[in-house]
Amino acid sequence: MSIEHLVLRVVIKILFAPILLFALYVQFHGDYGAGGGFQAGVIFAVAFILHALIMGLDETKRVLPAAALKAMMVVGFLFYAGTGAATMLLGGNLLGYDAIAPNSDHNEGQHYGILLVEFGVGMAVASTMLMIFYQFAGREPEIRDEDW
Amino acid sequence: MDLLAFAIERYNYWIFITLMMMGLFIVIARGNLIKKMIGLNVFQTSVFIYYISIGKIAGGTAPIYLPEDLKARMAHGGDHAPLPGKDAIGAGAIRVDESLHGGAGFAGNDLQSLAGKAAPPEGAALHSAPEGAANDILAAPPLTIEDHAGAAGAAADLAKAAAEIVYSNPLPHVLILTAIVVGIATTAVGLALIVRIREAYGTIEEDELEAADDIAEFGYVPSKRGLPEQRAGA
Amino acid sequence: MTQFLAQLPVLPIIIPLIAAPLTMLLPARALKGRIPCLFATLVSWIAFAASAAILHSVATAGPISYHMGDFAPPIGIEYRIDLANALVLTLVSGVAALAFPFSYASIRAEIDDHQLSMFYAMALIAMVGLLGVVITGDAFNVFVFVEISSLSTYALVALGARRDRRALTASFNYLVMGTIGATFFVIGLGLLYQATGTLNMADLKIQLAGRDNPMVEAGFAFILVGMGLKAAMFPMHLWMPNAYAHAPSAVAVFLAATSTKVAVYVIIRFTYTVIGADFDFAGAAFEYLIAPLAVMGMFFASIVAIFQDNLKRMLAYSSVGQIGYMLLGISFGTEQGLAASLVHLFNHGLMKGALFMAAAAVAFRVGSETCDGFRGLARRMPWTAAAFIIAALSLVGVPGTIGFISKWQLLSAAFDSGRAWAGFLIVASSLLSVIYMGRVVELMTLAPAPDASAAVREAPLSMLVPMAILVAANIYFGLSTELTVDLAERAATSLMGAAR
Amino acid sequence: MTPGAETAAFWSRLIDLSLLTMLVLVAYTMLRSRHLFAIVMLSGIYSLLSAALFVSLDAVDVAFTEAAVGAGVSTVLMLGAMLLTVRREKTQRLGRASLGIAVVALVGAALIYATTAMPAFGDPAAPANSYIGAVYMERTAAEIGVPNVVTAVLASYRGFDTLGETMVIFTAGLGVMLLLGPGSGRGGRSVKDRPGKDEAP
Repeated sequence: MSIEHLVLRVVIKILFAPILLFALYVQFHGDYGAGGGFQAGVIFAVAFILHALIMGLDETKRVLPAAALKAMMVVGFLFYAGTGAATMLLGGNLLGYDAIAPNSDHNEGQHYGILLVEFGVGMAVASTMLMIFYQFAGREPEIRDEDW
Repeated sequence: MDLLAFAIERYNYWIFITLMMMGLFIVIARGNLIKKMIGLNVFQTSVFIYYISIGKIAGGTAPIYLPEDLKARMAHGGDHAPLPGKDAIGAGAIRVDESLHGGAGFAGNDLQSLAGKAAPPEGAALHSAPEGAANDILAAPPLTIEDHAGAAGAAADLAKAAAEIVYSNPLPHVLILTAIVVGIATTAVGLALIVRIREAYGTIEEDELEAADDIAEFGYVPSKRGLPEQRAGA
Repeated sequence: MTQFLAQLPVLPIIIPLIAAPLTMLLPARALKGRIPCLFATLVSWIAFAASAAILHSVATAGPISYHMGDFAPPIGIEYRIDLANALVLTLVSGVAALAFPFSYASIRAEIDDHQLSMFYAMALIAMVGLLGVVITGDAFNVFVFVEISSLSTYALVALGARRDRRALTASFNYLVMGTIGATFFVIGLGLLYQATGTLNMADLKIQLAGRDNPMVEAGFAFILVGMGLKAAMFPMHLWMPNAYAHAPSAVAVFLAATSTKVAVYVIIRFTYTVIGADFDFAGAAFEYLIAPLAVMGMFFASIVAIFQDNLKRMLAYSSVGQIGYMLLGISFGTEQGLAASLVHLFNHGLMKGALFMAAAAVAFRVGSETCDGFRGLARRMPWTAAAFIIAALSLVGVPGTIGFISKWQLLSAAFDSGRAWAGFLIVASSLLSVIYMGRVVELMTLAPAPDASAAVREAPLSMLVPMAILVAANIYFGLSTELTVDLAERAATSLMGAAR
Repeated sequence: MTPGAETAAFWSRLIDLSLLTMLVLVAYTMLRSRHLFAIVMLSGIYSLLSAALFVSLDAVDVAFTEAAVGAGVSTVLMLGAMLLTVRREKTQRLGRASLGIAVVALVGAALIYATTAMPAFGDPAAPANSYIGAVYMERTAAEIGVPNVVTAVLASYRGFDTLGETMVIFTAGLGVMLLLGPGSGRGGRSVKDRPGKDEAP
């Protein structure tokens, strides 16, 4: 293994956790500042994309297999849609979060609703972006020299 | 210099129109499929710039409440009755009376007064009063926040806090967040298609693709649509 | 139960929306791939039942408004359902309810077994996208659901690549044109939003009243062009014939019967509910721009259809012509014309669905999509041939079929609004459809079957039954016009009433 | 307006203008270049510049997203697709440019026509800024209670749009899986409608 790769590998090992932490911060801080589920999802995916670019796709797939991603895509989306359906079952309209805590003075229902929904978005976006990357990266190139 | 003022007020509209047209030109006039996708991106991004320009308010700040402002607003907002336009939980499907004008059935028109400012001259010119039934609703005494906030003094505080800080319009931002997601989704599917096209045809140049399809359909390439090399040779 | 009924308007959307991702997780290869197909069929039937319930409720008790998140419009997103929505909603979900069981046999032959559950998830998403476009009362929400249906459609069309690589280029062209169309639509919405500050359609109407300015005019033009692209309006139709010809057969059935119709519906909705009749430019645009283009489309596309060898492409060109009829009807600017357009929109969905189903059955059994595959079909696959002939007669406009009803409506609307020329053009272009349909029917009945005829069997029941139901609808609604014509007239009256 | 605010407004307009000018330059270079790698990189720069512009226009959430998506994910995907296809654009046949110019001129003219009626840039009394958008700003504190109004509108007031948006991204993922994933096969079968001269029937 060449020395550049070693440097990159060390760097990604150091950076990986902070990037994920930052993603979590963006995820749960979206109510207060810029950011939210979508941005957090993208950052989360970027951490793993970096991992795959440097450690190789197979290594990343060992950490996060494609089948798991597929399930995460579904679960993430269902978190969102399920929150909407739950508010319907609780007596509100679709996505009427007030039904979650109907007697709250401080919009607790809205807070819970937004939290759940943003979590769903984050999960769905992270897994979908990563899945798209897996599909492109897993495709073997058949490039001809004259195309360079 | 009215004309100059007119131009200065609109320069960024004109610039993003230029950007938009460049993107559209790349999509139509360039034959490489990846370049087409990039042209589409430029086109869409320019539309995003247009939307965000709509929502800009001069001297404004990002639509995130400053902490003290939020505190002031929350202090009066905790235990109020529902604001106009806020349904009771679970109103479900509601019948619309069509004898009323189109959409005049809902409380929409109360909201203009809620926007929290008297209509300035330019605004008034644009908001020429609608005719018919809608007019009556506008003429009716508007519901305002004061009706619900309880104490009049509280409302004054609220108005004061709101007057000090100008926030930009959050709605275009939300719309564009959605549009950005749509854009990346389209890009991903488009690029996946390009990869497949390259595998199937060995090229991603539109001319060569059309030629290959023509051969499949007619058995030859119609002369008018010859490839650049062929035209050069002829 | 009351709670359930109160939530009825959102059920045809939210149930498939939740079911679609779940479909993806179903086992694709167990039980010969039946599980995802059965599940999707069940979901589409539920959506159809909910749509029919909505139609019944709207027809008997008046329009419905449903407030997403308990926020009243224009603050929140609204579902506003009147007769026009409900009619198109029922058409889309009804065709889907037939297309899903129909698809089982042909899709298994046309795509890889591994992809079956993903395919059905995608097909449900395409259905939900179209339903969402139709049902909503919020202008930006239209864009979101247009994109859901478009993205899923691009992928579905591209799946035809297993039979013919041209599906890929067709899908890519569709993607580019579709994205340009959607972006034009967004620009138009932006202009309208900038002029009014609202996105709710009914509220846009109120805010726009009496406010005729360049922003509104340009906004309407962009929306018209954007949706015209999606509807394959005449000079912007180039993506469509290839997309329908190379898509998997079952996908073509669903798309041909619904997708362009939904775009036409959006044009109607924006013309009447948002812009309204009090703007001269909207009337002028239809009179001097849309009407000529519609007529050109009627003739150009029909003539091109005559020379097509691929049957699905011929049917697609025929659709371009039929879209011309609908736009022509709208351009009359009368209640009668609008009602005729709505009737034709509904009826054309039924006949094109049946025709594409017959074509799919032939492709499945004979393995050919060219007209040659239809040689002697009346002896080889009599039921399919009979279905095709009835649907073809309907397309031409023979009395006793729905085609006659809608052409009759269009003709009387044309003559009553003093546009005799339009009436004659409609008749003339119908004659062209006699030529291209007649050619295929002649091949089916008179031409001798090729030698290998012994090997060809009739299509399986899973294909024949949905086909028979659609053909029966072609005749039923041709004889009993209560549902279509009466409802369309009432829908047109309320649309025009709201516009005034 | 106080003198200080006026200076601030002047500088903010100047920043907008220079960013927009750079955007035009980048777009023009992209239009001219045939080197796909350079174009993809430029499109990343284009996204970053527009993100900067969004910050200047007070749209921090949008800027964040545009930077992450436009300059990040989109560039990675473009590079990935390029690795699987080609690096250079070829010259195309003539005639397409004239069609492009015609369409672009028509569309551009329609938009310029529309700008004549547009309210001035940054006008707080413009209909767009004084109606629903202002209502959200006014009510979020009491009704939703989160500081970031964009989040409140995104997840609650217009939460259904965001549900649709999540469906869009899910659809894209599913679409890419169908196109490139297991069972998709390589390319597609080439089928001839009629046997051509250049190959056996």
